[in-house]
Amino acid sequence: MTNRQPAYQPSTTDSSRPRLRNSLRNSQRNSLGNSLGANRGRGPGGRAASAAALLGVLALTACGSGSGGAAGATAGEKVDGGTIRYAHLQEPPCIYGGWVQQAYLSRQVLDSLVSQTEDGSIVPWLAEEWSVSEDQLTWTFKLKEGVKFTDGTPVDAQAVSDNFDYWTSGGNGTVQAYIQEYYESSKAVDAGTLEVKLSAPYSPLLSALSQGYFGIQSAAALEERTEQQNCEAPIGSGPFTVGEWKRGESVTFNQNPDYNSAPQNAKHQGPAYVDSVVWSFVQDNTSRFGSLASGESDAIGEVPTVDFETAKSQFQVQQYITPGRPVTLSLNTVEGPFADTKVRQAFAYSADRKAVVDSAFLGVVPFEPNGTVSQSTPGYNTDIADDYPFDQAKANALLDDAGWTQRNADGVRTKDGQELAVDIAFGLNSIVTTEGATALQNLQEQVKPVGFKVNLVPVTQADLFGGTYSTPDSYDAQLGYWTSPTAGILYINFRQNTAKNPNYANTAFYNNAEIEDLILKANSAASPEEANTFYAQAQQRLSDEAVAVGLYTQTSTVATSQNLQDVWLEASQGEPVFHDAFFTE
Amino acid sequence: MTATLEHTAITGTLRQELLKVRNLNVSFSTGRGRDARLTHVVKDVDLRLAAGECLAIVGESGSGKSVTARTLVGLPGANASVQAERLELAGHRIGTLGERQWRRLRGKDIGFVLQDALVSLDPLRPVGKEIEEALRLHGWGTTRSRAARAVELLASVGVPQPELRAGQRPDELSGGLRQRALIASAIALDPKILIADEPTTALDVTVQAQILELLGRMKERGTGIVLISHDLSVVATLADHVAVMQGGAIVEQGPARQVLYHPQHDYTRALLDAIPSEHTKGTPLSKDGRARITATSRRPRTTRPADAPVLRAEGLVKSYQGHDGVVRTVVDGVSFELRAGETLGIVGESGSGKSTTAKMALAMLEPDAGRVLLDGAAWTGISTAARRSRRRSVTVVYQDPLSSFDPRWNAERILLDALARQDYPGEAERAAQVRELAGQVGLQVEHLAKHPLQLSGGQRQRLAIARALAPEPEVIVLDEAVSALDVSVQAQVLDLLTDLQQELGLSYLFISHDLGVIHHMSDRVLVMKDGRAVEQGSAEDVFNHPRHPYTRELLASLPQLGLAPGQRNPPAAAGTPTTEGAHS
Amino acid sequence: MSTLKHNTGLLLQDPAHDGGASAAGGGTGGAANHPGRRRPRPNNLLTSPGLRRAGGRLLTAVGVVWAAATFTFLIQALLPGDRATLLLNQLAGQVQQRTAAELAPINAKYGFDDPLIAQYFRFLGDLATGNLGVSYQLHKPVTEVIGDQVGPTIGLTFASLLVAWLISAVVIAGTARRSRMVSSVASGLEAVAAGLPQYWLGVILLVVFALNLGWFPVVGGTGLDGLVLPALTLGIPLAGFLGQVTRTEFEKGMDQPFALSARMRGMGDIGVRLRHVLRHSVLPGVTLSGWALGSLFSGAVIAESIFSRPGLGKVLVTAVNSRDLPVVCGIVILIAAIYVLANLLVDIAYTLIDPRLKNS
Amino acid sequence: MSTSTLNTSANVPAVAWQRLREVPLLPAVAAAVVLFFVVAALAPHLLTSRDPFAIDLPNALQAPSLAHPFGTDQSGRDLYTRVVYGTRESLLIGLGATGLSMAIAVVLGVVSGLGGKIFDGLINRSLEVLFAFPVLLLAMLFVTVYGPSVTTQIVAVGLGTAPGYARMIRGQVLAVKNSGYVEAAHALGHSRWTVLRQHVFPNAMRPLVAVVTLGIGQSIVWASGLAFLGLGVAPPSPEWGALLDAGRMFITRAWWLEVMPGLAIVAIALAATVLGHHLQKKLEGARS
Repeated sequence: MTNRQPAYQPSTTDSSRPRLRNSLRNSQRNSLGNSLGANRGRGPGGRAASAAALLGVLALTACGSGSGGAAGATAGEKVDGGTIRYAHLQEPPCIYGGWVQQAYLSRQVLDSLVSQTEDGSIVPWLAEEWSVSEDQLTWTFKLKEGVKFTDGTPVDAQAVSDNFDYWTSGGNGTVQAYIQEYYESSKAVDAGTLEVKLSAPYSPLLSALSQGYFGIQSAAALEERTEQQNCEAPIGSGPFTVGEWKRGESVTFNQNPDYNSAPQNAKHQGPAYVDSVVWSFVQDNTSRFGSLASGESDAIGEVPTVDFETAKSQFQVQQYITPGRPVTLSLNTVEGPFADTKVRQAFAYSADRKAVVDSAFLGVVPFEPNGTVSQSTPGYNTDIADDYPFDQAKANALLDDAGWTQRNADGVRTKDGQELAVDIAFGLNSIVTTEGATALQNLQEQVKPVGFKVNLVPVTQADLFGGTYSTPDSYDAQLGYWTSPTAGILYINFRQNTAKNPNYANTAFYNNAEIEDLILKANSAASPEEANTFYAQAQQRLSDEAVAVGLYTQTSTVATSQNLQDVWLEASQGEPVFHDAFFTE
Repeated sequence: MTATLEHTAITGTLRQELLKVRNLNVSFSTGRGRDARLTHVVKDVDLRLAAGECLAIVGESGSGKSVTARTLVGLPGANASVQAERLELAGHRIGTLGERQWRRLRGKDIGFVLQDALVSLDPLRPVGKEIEEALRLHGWGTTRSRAARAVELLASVGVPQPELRAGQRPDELSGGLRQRALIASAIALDPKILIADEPTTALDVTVQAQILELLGRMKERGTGIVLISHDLSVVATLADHVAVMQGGAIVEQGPARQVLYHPQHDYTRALLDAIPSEHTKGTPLSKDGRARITATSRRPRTTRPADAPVLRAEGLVKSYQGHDGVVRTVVDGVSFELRAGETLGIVGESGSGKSTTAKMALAMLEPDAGRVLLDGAAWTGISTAARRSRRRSVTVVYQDPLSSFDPRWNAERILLDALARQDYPGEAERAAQVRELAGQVGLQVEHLAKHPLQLSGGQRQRLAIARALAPEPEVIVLDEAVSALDVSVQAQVLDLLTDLQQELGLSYLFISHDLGVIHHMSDRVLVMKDGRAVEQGSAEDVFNHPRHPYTRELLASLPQLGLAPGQRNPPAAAGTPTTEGAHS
Repeated sequence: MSTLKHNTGLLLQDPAHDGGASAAGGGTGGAANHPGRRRPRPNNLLTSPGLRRAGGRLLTAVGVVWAAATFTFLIQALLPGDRATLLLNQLAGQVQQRTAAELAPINAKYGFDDPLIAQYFRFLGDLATGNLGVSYQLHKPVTEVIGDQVGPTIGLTFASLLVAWLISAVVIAGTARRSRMVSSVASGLEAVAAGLPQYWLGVILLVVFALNLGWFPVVGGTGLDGLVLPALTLGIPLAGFLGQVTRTEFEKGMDQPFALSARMRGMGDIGVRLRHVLRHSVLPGVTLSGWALGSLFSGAVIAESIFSRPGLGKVLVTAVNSRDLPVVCGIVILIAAIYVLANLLVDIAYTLIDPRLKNS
Repeated sequence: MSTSTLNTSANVPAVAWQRLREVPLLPAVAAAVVLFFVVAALAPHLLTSRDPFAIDLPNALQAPSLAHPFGTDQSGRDLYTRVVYGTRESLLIGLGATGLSMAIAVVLGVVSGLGGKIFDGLINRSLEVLFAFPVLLLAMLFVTVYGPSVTTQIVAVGLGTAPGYARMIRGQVLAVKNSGYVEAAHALGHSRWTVLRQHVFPNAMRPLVAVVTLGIGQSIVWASGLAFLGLGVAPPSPEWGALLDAGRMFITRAWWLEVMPGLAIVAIALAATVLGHHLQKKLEGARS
């Protein structure tokens, strides 16, 4: 089928290019919603949108040839049709929803208004062009013409407007977390023109809209069908439609033969090359990789670290490093030994964290020295990497300074009879993977020589999410992460926690007015560069205070067999895209 | 040997020889490696049998009679090695048969009937199916014709309503019927030889008589029967030839009349003499030395008029509600008196309520109606605490002594436990008394250290008696106390009981199904049937002048060795006493 | 000859039974001569004892289910942490405290604010009307959640039981009371099988037979070829257990006179083993099966997780971890019901295998 | 053979050897295995000189060799040492769970067996309910409430396995209560309490020795099953279930991480079973 999609044409309205501003105003509380999903088994939770330029999609292919995707093929004849058997880690309760696992699935059936490219720029998708008013409160989107939902209704401005209303009236909690406080109204100016009114300027709007949570569904379907139907088989205008969902086993996506609305950064326009995708859920790492090795699957997500080397030598592997807060230890700055800055700094010095991580993840997942922002986030402060090298002498000096001068029989430092013992709480198998747990065990051993005694406290999912380990008296350090498209995540994690305006996301319980001020300055900065300067300063201050100790980044990977080409990870959340994929012979 | 040859000479010419065994030896290997041992259990056995005859192999437990019988069908057991000069059965040389050939022979040419049909027929299947199986295994008929044949066979062995019975399982049939069904399955293909291993042992005496009659009819029809039994009186009614086995060898063999009435071998004589009956009353059954019994009581004996009852039961009634909600009256209005120094025998078949009566006499069970008086004072209907101090006056010996001993205790501990503490305050005194008791019942000091399991059946029963004696009782209830014992051991135990009674002035409530034993032991007899005392009186009266028809039936069913008393040596003249003979 | 009366069989402990329990040559000719004051018992199941038994069984079943539900309710209600916080954090994947304003709507929606006793009675009331509630996580009626997933689990459970029985029956019938060598090797294998941790066995089976040898699919799915390894994973350890209890009984059976009787009417050793003794030896195994069914049902989670099978086990673990009370309760009640049902089946199997038990 | 000739000092080893030869091979091996693990539990340092927690990152994931008989794990820790040191917790779980289970079972079983109709009925009903909770399910619910630790594993597995034992003990108590020797003791006029103390308790509890042995192995297997579901003892504890759970992901790359701890579990469970059966046979042999 040939491409019936009209080529993208520049719009004649003003501000045809989006103006990107990574600013978050202090009034914009909760502007960066988080989407970490509950996640048993292998743990990475949801990932929020990235409006960043620094997306780390690394393509790793067989024999190191090419850069993945189509180029990586040892090439063969392209075959039309076929069924892609893809094995995924986790099965969400619904296809569409606010959890990243749902975005993975809904990305296959829903189109969004805009798409984000690997370099962080925003390109047209359902919206051909857009503009924002001078006061940044009114956004106007021009929609592609001739696009239909798979139930036959047109994708017009009214339908998109209805979607906005649906999201903000409780249809999607994560969407609400992103835009609820800014969204005022939307209306169809005409069939092809949508106007969205905000109550305050919100520059990350476009990158937010590029995420799977913001997929546009058929307004008629939303209206007429039951909640359960919309949960299990949402109707969009995407490259696939939901076929059968065998719970606990697989979802079948069938090709949408009339597809004409691929994003501009897609590799082709028109319907998907394959007939269908059988998206199965294989939680066991060994089995998932085994299914690829045995040919039962054509592609798998979340390549197990132990099999990563094998995968790279035999299959096409792509890895995506999520922006936002990396997996990091938040140190309890109000109670226990870590209330003392010197002890926190000593702790950061006392372990060879890179070795700890490289060993636990077999070198697959990058070490992240920065405890507050990950390396793929715009505004990442690269200087911080060298702030706390492995230096036991410094650690010892700092601890002596802090008064932890005695040692008991086990070599643990003491002060006034108190042991230098710290409890690290971590949600094993929910937040932290087995590899992460190994990293913690390595860390535990590494900090022993300087006199730290680390107690690892694995927390069950019920305890964890039930809030048992969320108060200052319940842990000395807590392992967690928070994916987000910008360094604005700092605002969420380090805004002061006051009685009047509590911020329970501040898991270090760290209140510092100066740092908060830096973050606020960044949020209201005029340009991304300016914002990033302030963010960098804030990161430096937080690093100096050793509020959090960085360990590793969250990643998302996909491995495809050699005869399946052009599977790619989209840039907002790292979801695999099968629209362009085809088999070769 | 001479007897055997004579026997051959008479029968060999007249009838078809079905069985020729010469020099049969069977041994079992046990243990492994260096511990491997060879146990020789059948030694140089010669046997012959002609059609229409019955050969009885008689012996006590462990004599090798069952192994001999099983060897004849090629199933001596695991790890057995069989050697014989000659082994011929129904015209087949069976010494060299392979398993397949054996299978063709078994059931077709040789039938085999085991002891208890309740467990010798598959308890989970209808008896008809078992009979059909015998037919099927030898390719007889079709499914339908086999079913019909099974019914015919049941009818032929005297099972009433054979169609109904064929569909019932062994547990749904009475003991007699299922034994008949078992026989039917063994003779389904009309084998030339029927080997019956203790075919009547588990049966009541009236039923036993019927089964023996059935076997007799088969013999008349020309079937050769090998009858294995421990019971000489059973053998007497059926056997033409008798072989007496002891320790794996045949000690005496010959025509039945000769062996039973003119036994040559000491062992045979001892066996015969050991059988309690009317004639043995008042005489010792065994030739063992008398036990050394001295009254060592520390308590003054209750003095009472000579014929005053020690134990008196008045109108005892006991009923049980079964699982199906139906109430069964097990004991119905039984009264009796047990006088000092006498033995009251209670006799009856299984289910007659005699053991329940014994339990009430022991006050282990409260009667629903009626009462028991001990020395004129209430013994039932009082509190457990009130009874406890008088418990020592009435003790008990059970049929199965093993289960009545705590498996963790040795003999000494068992006896110590039974001693009245207040009578023997010191440890040394108690130990001495235990040895005294052991001596009284004929146990050696070294037996005291042993656990019941390590004792022989007779020793166990002696231990049980010693335990019953320990509290210095006035009454001992003996509930089938000798039923499980071999006849020679039974003889010793009965003698011991008699001696003890004489020396210690004990009163016995003696319960048994065995009329001979009851006759031998009892001064007075109570006959029970279906929970009722149908007849009561002196042993003399009851046995010689039975009034109740049931008593007469019982006595008529009893296989009697002494059918022709004159032909048997009177016990008093039973050869010279020797030290040989039965050991427990 | 005494007239025939219905026999109580061996299993009644009838004190009227003369001569003590063991009748080694004593005067016990079975129980045929029991006093005859007894009405013949009809064998119809629908008569009052049968009805009473069925009624009692039903009551027990309801009791078991009620107790299981109550227990589950309590255990879930008493879990540490606040349930509303849990739901919110789970939706967001965060570990933090929540503000009262955030919690209020959740508490209102699920009635977490009501007194526990009120929640309990509401829960029981719903239960009585067959309403198991709606899953907190799946937003779907629990009956539907269970209905979707119960099929593969039941299939796996029964396949495992079947595998276990086949293996143990074949091994037992083939090896019991054979030479010392054979039977000790076989019973050694049984002990090994019984001691095998299921998950460990499963992983090894997966790696060897699916990944390395490629005989079976790595991702099992619900197909028949995907059922083999999971069923073996659960079935082999169970076969070890069954083997251990069955072997003892089988050896006892081989020593029974009826086995000798059968040999003596011309039956071969194999025939005796299969036609007579096996049936006698399965009763304890059948009892074990009733228990095993419940155990397999919950053990299915292990096989499901290793072999990536759909099924209730996975749902259960997820629900327990996320405190999806309605789903947990639903599954617990289902397992309790299956246990009750399994025991009913066991009882029926009992009387089929050993008709003597019908009367006791 | 006369013993006096053998009773010379020169023949003592011969006699000992003779004795030893009489011990059946399988139970002897099983006893040796159990002994090994008991030593490992009580004094692990006797069996290995390494530290079970000491990481050695450059030597991670080494295959079994002379230096590391079981290989090393992803942090370079010696797996053999970890298995040895893990014995204590695993055995503790096995013993604790079985002990707890037995304690509950003995109380319930004895009360049920002796307590008359009402108690018996009540306890039987409650057992019926407990039976409806398979061990794994009960343990799962329990660990979810109280969090994963050695204690919760003990309690969870103990509770889960108790009803089976309780029923067995009840049967045992009833059997002994109705036995000939108890009747005989009553007939001798002993008081109820004396009979209970002298006969019922000791005899009813006698077979438990074997059952306990069997139970320990099974408890360890159950507990490690919980670890598999992520409900086990926390890392870096070398508890066997935890080792298995951690090793699972390496199965294709470092099989020893999964196989070796698994073999340890199988070994102890098997040894316990063999010993249990041996004891059972001996006890039964002593009875009949």
